[in-house]
Amino acid sequence: MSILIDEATSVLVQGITGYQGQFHAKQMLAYGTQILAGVTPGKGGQRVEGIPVFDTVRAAMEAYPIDVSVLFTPAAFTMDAAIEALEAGVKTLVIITEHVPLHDAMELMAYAKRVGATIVGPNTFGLVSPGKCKIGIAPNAIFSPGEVGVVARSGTLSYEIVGSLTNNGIGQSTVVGIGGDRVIGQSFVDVLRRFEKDPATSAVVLVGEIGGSDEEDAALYIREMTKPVVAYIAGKSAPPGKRMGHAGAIIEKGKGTYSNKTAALREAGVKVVTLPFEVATTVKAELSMLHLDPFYGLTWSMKQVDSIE
Amino acid sequence: MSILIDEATSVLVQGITGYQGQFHAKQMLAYGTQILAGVTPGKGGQRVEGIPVFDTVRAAMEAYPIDVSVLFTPAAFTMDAAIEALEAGVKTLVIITEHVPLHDAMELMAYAKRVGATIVGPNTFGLVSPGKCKIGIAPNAIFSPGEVGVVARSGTLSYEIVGSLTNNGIGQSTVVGIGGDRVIGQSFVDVLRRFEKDPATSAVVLVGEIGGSDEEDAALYIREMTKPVVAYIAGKSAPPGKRMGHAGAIIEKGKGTYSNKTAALREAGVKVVTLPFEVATTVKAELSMLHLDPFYGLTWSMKQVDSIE
Amino acid sequence: MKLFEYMGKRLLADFGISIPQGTVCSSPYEAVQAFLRLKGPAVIKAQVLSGKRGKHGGVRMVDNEQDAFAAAQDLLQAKVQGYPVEKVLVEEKLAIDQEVYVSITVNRQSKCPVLIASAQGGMDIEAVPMDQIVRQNLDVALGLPVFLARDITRRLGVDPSSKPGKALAELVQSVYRLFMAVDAELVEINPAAICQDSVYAADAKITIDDASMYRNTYLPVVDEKTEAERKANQLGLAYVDLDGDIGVMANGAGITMATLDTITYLGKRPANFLDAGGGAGQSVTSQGLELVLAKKPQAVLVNIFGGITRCDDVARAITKVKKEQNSSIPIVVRLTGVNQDSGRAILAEAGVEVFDEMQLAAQRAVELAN
Amino acid sequence: MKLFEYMGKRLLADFGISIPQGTVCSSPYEAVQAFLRLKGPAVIKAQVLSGKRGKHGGVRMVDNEQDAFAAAQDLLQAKVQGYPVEKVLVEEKLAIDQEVYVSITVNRQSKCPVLIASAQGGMDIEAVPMDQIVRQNLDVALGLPVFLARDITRRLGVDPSSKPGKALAELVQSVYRLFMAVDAELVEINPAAICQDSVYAADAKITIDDASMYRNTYLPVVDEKTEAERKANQLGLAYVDLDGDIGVMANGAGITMATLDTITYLGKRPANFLDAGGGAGQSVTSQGLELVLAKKPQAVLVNIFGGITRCDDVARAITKVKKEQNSSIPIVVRLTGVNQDSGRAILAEAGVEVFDEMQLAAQRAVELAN
Repeated sequence: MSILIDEATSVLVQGITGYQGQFHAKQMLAYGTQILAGVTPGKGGQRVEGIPVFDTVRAAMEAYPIDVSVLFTPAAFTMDAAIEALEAGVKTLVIITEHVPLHDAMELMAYAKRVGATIVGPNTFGLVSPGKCKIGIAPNAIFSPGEVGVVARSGTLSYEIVGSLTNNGIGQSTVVGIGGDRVIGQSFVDVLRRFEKDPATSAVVLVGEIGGSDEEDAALYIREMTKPVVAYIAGKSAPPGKRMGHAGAIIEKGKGTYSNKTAALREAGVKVVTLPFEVATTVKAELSMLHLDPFYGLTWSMKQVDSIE
Repeated sequence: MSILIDEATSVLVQGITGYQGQFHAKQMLAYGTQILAGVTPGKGGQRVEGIPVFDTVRAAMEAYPIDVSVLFTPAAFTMDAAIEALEAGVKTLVIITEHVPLHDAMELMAYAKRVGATIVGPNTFGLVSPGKCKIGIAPNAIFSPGEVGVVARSGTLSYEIVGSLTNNGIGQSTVVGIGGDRVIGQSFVDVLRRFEKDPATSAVVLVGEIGGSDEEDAALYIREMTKPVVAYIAGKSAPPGKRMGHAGAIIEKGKGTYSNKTAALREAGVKVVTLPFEVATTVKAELSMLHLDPFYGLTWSMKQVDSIE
Repeated sequence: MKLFEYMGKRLLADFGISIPQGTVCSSPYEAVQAFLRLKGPAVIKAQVLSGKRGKHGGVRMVDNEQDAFAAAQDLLQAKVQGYPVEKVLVEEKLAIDQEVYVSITVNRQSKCPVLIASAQGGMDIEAVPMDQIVRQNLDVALGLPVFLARDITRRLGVDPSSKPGKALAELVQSVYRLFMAVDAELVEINPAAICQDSVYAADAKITIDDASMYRNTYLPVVDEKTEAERKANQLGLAYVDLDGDIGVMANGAGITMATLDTITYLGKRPANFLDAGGGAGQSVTSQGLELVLAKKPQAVLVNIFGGITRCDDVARAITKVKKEQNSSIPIVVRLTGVNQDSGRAILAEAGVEVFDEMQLAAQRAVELAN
Repeated sequence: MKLFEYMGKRLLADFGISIPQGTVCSSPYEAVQAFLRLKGPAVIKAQVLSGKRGKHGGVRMVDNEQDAFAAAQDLLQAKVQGYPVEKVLVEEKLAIDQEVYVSITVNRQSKCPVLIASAQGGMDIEAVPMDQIVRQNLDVALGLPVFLARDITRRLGVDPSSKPGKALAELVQSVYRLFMAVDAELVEINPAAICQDSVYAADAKITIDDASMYRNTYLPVVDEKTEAERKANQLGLAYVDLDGDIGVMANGAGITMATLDTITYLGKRPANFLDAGGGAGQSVTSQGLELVLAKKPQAVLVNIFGGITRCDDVARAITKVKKEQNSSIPIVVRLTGVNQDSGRAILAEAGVEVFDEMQLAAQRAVELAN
């Protein structure tokens, strides 16, 4: 198993005729993702990599059953495209687009909550259930199937860490990029809850960043988790008060700092490592502890019953 | 039993310190309604007819359990007062206020739907479960407890008909004024559904008006109903295209006409009478038919199971 | 409140919708000046609030100075469906490729704004078959997003990626913004005229919710009421002029209509209709009754079921008017409810017939009117 | 984008919020004229984007012409927290009864606007105890209704039925409208000054979401970037000037930060930070590298994990810059991902050290910087 997406997930690509849309549709197909349709207004009837393109999400939904729509739309039109997908009944959106206006993101999340939809992103690399389905822009080669869930804010850093897990023989159940923006659909906690419930996930890697309080919130939830969590927080040596590339990385007072985040996580029993390449060895140690425990599977599934919402 | 309100219903009066609010709070208390609190911004700490007044609905809710709030607020502030009540967690609102802007009503109904609240009105005389609870501005004396449900658009005409039912020895389970405005919370159909499910209601009187299509919608639902319905539609002789006092009575093409409404109702098996004072005799005839039927209670309760949503 | 076409078009223009070049004129001379400024064929349109103006000769095509003068003069002396024409709109004649119908109004059932549109514009929307009408409920929390405007455009048979399609989608969004901004009951553009790459509002019908006027104070005020209706409105009452025999005053729209129904059933026709609403006091009630009497009906039926309204107030108002006017028109009163005993006593003393039951009072009024 | 106080106040005034009478001035002479127009004591405030201006001498009280000139001259030559003062705002000195703090910003956790207010205004909001801070999440579908504005006013200890209470409740609603209208990240009024029956925005901090600037074109543009940051921005890259030894270029904010962390861990300090983002082509990459080199660091570490970015493009960009600049600054490259083999071949041919693992590359860069 895995979380959010698997081999049965059928995918729509919004903005499929754009440069990014085309390129990544091809990459996703190569990974084995079931892309059934694409949408670009005014380009209905075309094909991209053999995928039929529709003018509207509704038209695509009438032709194909769609589980997830992934958006490669221009920032200014992304809210509209997302609302269109939700209105048409898509229940999960993965918004790759960066620079989506903050107010659009707020309105979108409020609307998604109303209709009970799940949004990953915006400004995310997407998510991957290795060997089953990849949605987004992560490089195909770095993933391997396994028992470690990965949840991360930023893209390239996640590739680094996932690549190093794979190179160390540690496979992943699902890798989720929650996105680098201030207002995002799935928080660390949302994804951790899913990993906690997922029988195929034994341990979790959390890749955080300075800024915001999402890591602190995660620490609170992790106290209740039964599965081990290993974390790396980027930005220990970032200068205070400067913007570091994307908006999520503004250093804030109190909660946003490196020391606050790592302290909160450590208090929650998380193994916090100092450098990215320490993640793989630490996870390896955690996993070997788990698998030495003769009651591991049993204990875990008993505990799990309590932790399911 | 009864619908929407009964002897256990606890009531809040918004706008209690105004002329109408004070007068009708007194009348409702005299009827036996459990008015626990009132709200007028800036008048917190006062008492009206012994009822404690609060500045905010939240403060009132913290002091008392409130089931229903009835609004005697100025039209321009009614949406705000209604949203305040919904936000504070009141689940049923009765909006007496007339001249509430149409767009306010639309926004309010959209919000009420989101939070799962019930709104009666605006521009209603309220509702009465005789002998148990009266909410609104109907005269106390005209009601008597019984088995006939009444649902009506306009106030005085309903008093006329209810008074004539009472004078003819026919009591009422609940009398509901849905309100004369174009956008209202409870439609005829909404109230008819409740009467259909209410074991204490044997027959229903529907008092309609020309304009709109609420009576036609009701006719569609009545086809599924097991209980007899008697209807009077006001406005047979109203001149076309003129406004008759309140906005709900604009004569519209097709559906809004007297002949269309009465035809639709008759096709659905409704006994449609021509003049208001014919309602009581027709209801009497229907009730005596019901009670002569030896299988009445049985048949009805068997049918009811199917009709519950 | 309905707005005249020229007022509606100004609002449309404020919200970014293209309108034909034109001038509103009150005299034939102004109309000629306006025509000459257009430098081409023009349309002169009577500014009246009723619909179906075209079918009633309210729209004229002109292509020279003389015709413009004559058409304007003619229209400004005419009545269209009973309404006198006080202004005409002199507009450029558009070179129209296609006419569509676009409107937003309130869907009472769904409790939300509804867009109604059709590729068959310019004609009576009620005559268009239902399957050729686009109906789209709108969510006030969501507005009218671009994708929906494009979809509506597509359903109207216009490619939303074409230039006129983009213009039409923008018009649809602007109509929604206007509808929301001015508390409209109706914004109707019939036709929206597609002219090459642009879309123009070639006509405009806008109705504003009267209950919202307190917060739309910047809008022009259009008064379409008769003198009596206006007086009644100032009193907070609703009055409608009819052309029958018996004047009717009651409290509540429903019961007033039921009273008309009863009179009609009994073979007479109502002369007018005064809804005194709930809670009218003595002074307002007597002024209302004066309005009803002013029509010189053969009899007057006052039907009061007192709830908020107090019966003694009503009785005092009636006797006061009867005394002051010393009119020979018989007044029959049905009076029941709060303070009914003292009210009936007051009327009995003044020699006014009073009944408990509505149908009896109606029968008596009909008898007296014969 | 942060707005200067005087710009923020203009926006507040556009949304109906009272602001003190005042003039923004670029010279001491203008400041004196502005002072004289006020006909009373004035406050002269340095217009800078940093906070805590008061504590750093950026605010002066003056009550005569000479002091006004001196204060303005002094401020216009000063730097406040490193920012040169280009303008001062000369304002009437308010007779303040109470200072409150009012702001709206974005609640990341709840994904909605949040109002933060305190009866203790005028000071550093971070120093106010949590139990004296009013926090209210706002529902974008609902806005900030009157009852909520009144409630917030009450929670600030001001009677919402009093005149200043009504003014404060209106201010709160106006702040929300402004926040929504201009795509703000932050609208902060500290203090909102209660002066008898009115409430004035005595200061204004407004930050606009950069991603929304395409639709807020009517707003003034404030550029708070250094020359290098501006150049990087024009290239679509993010650059931050630091003051260490090793220049860093990587693709992605997270990995760039991780690269800094690694260098710091290994005992060196980063000289700057260039986030080349995803998908930068050869030309942009080479211009980015030039920015990193311009700081003359002891070594440069380029850390590329190619996903959208193609390794051969990066390699070509590096060799091009190396050839053109003929610089002696050693460049160490970590290159992995799409087209890594051809990329590494290109670098090897040009004599650039290239690694597969990030930590090895970082170690080598640290060695070379010694």
